[in-house]
Amino acid sequence: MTQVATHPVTQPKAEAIERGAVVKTVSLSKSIDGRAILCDLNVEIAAGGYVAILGGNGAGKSTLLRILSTLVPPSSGRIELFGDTATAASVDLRKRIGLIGHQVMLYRDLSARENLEFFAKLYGLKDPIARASRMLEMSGLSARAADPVRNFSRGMLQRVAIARALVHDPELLLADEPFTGLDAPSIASLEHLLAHLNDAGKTIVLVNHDIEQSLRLAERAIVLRGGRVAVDQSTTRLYAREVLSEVLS
Amino acid sequence: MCSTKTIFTRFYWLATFVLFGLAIATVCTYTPTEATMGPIQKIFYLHLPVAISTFLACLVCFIGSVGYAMKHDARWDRLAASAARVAVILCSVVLLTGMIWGRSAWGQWWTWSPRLTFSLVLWLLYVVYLMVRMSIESPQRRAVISAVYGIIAFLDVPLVYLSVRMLPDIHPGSVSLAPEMRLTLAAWFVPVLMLTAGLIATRYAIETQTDAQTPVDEAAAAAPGRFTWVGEVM
Amino acid sequence: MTTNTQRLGSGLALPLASLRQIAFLVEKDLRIESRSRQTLGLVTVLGVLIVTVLGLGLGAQNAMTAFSATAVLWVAYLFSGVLCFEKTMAVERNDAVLAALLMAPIDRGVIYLAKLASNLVLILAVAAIVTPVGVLFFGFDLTAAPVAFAVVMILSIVGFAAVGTLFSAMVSSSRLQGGLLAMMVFPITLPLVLVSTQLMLLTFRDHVAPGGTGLGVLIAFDLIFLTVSWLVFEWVLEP
Amino acid sequence: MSSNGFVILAYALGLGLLWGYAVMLFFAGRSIGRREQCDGGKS
Repeated sequence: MTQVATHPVTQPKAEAIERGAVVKTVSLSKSIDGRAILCDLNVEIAAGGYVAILGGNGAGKSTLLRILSTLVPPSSGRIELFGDTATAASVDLRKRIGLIGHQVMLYRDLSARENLEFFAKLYGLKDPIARASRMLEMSGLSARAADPVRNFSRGMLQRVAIARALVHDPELLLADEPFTGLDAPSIASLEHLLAHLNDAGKTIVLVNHDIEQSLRLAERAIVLRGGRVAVDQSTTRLYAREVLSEVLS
Repeated sequence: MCSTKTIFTRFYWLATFVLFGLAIATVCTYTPTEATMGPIQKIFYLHLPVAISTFLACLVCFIGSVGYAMKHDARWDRLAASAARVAVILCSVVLLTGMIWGRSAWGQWWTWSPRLTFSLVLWLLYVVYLMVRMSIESPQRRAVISAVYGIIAFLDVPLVYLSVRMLPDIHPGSVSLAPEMRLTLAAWFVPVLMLTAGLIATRYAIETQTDAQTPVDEAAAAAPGRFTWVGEVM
Repeated sequence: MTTNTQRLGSGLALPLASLRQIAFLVEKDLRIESRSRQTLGLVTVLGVLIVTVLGLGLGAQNAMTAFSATAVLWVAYLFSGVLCFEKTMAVERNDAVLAALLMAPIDRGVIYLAKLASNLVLILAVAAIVTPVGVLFFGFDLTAAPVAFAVVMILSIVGFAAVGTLFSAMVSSSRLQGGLLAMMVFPITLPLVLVSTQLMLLTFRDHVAPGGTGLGVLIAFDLIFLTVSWLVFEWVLEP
Repeated sequence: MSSNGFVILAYALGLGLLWGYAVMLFFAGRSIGRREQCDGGKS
């Protein structure tokens, strides 16, 4: 059981923390086809935080993430992003959210550059072309920027997907099982990238099924069971075995 | 333990049945045969009330669809579904009686006359509504798609009516009705409308019961746990 | 159902930004289409195939009357159109990009208008190929009133695309594939087929320019279903 | 077939379909009702 290294609080991260709560759910519930998935959740995530959401399959962690991204409306209760209530209509709130999933959400027939330029333009950035090429350099993909994305390996696809999620420099990054299907080196580089982004002041909400990894990466862990919060603690005092028992019982 | 509700329903159905008997009696004995078209015109007393009821059932389906669109409450969706089923049954009767009338009056079972074509298209629209409902599993998704289709289908009905009138029409204009005929028509309208309302209400009650009893299917509900935002495409 | 209705209240002036966004989205769709060249190729071949089969079926020896010409062309447009709608929406579904698109700060009505524009471009391209083929193969003499034919056909295709785009979003965002989209779209678009064939009959046989209730039905169809689809699209797209 | 025959056929078919559906719903309702009672004890 590796113990979690303490998190150095970098300067930009400290600034972020002053901004107060980024994500807040107020008695949030969600039922799909009559089955209650989330029941009366009151969760608050401060800016600059690095939170892992854990739970068994069907415990509602992905559903919670989708609701936080404003793509799926809650059945009852509401969510507050960056301080004001978020609904599917709050377009400018969505501008400040980046989204990664185990599906890369890229157009396979377009090249990496075209994908990034498209999303940059969609986000209404001032200089989409320059921004796209800078993101390509940062993720080390300039060499293959012109090839259609369908020929990329899973690791490279995920890198382009992350570049897409960060093209508009969001403050809140939602990652739903981003490590699925990645090989070891890609997992390591993604872990490093997420830690780097968190140090740069971005709030990260990571949905993950790998408890060990989540406790190592995140500062705080929220375990969902039966749609309710079973555990909500900082990871420094949590041990994988405890969390495992919570998740499985 | 006969609650007042069951008493009322029993009385309602009995009254409908009796009124139907009465209407059949009037059409057999009391109504005079129409001069120009002869006895075949007597189908009119069933054809018209059922046609109007079909339109009303489609209207109820539209109201249910709009209700669900606004309120997202499963009750509206059940109302729309019940009304659509009844509309299809009624429309089948309209088609049948129309075809029989056509066969007797002009010798062929089917003519692309405006009235017959309109009933056929209406029938198709709402049969497709039922097919759409049958081919979607998740109740929530099914309700959304049925509501949208219900709205679009009903908005299409006036357009169908207008476009169908451009077809060459050999159907005679509406013939003037003698007072006795109007009385028979009224005698038929009441029971048919009561039957329509009764059918929709009964179907609605059955759907409410079946929904209440279906144990929530764990597997289907767990599916959205995975990150498939494009609906249940996986 | 919320945002679009409020905006409808505040007038339909599409701000310039939305037009630019529509341009990006349509450019993306057409680029993907040109890259894979699948949809256009497949759909056009289907169109030509249908015209040929129906043409032969209806007896190619005697020259086609304008009435049956419109009917043959309509069947070709309907089937290739449905395939086209299904494919353009499948692009978002196969690459699971719909979520990223919905996350972008653009209004969902814009996504609908962009998809509609892409579908229109594709289906008009198919029509531009299939119609001359029909004219060539069976001597449809559209020369009598080509403008009237074009106007009526374009109006009808716009209405057809409006409904087709909405239904393809509903069908694509759920498991049901195959003929359901066609089954949903055809009865709804019957007024278009009816009116356009009748108008063509009037124009070519009786030399009466299309007008009156016929044209009114086409325009009413387009307006009603463009508005309703635009309002409802946001709710339907929700995964 | 005489036109009176057609009239009778039309009424028979029409009413048959309508009341047939009503009877079908009646039995469907009752069977659900009974299932309700028999598993009512369990829940």
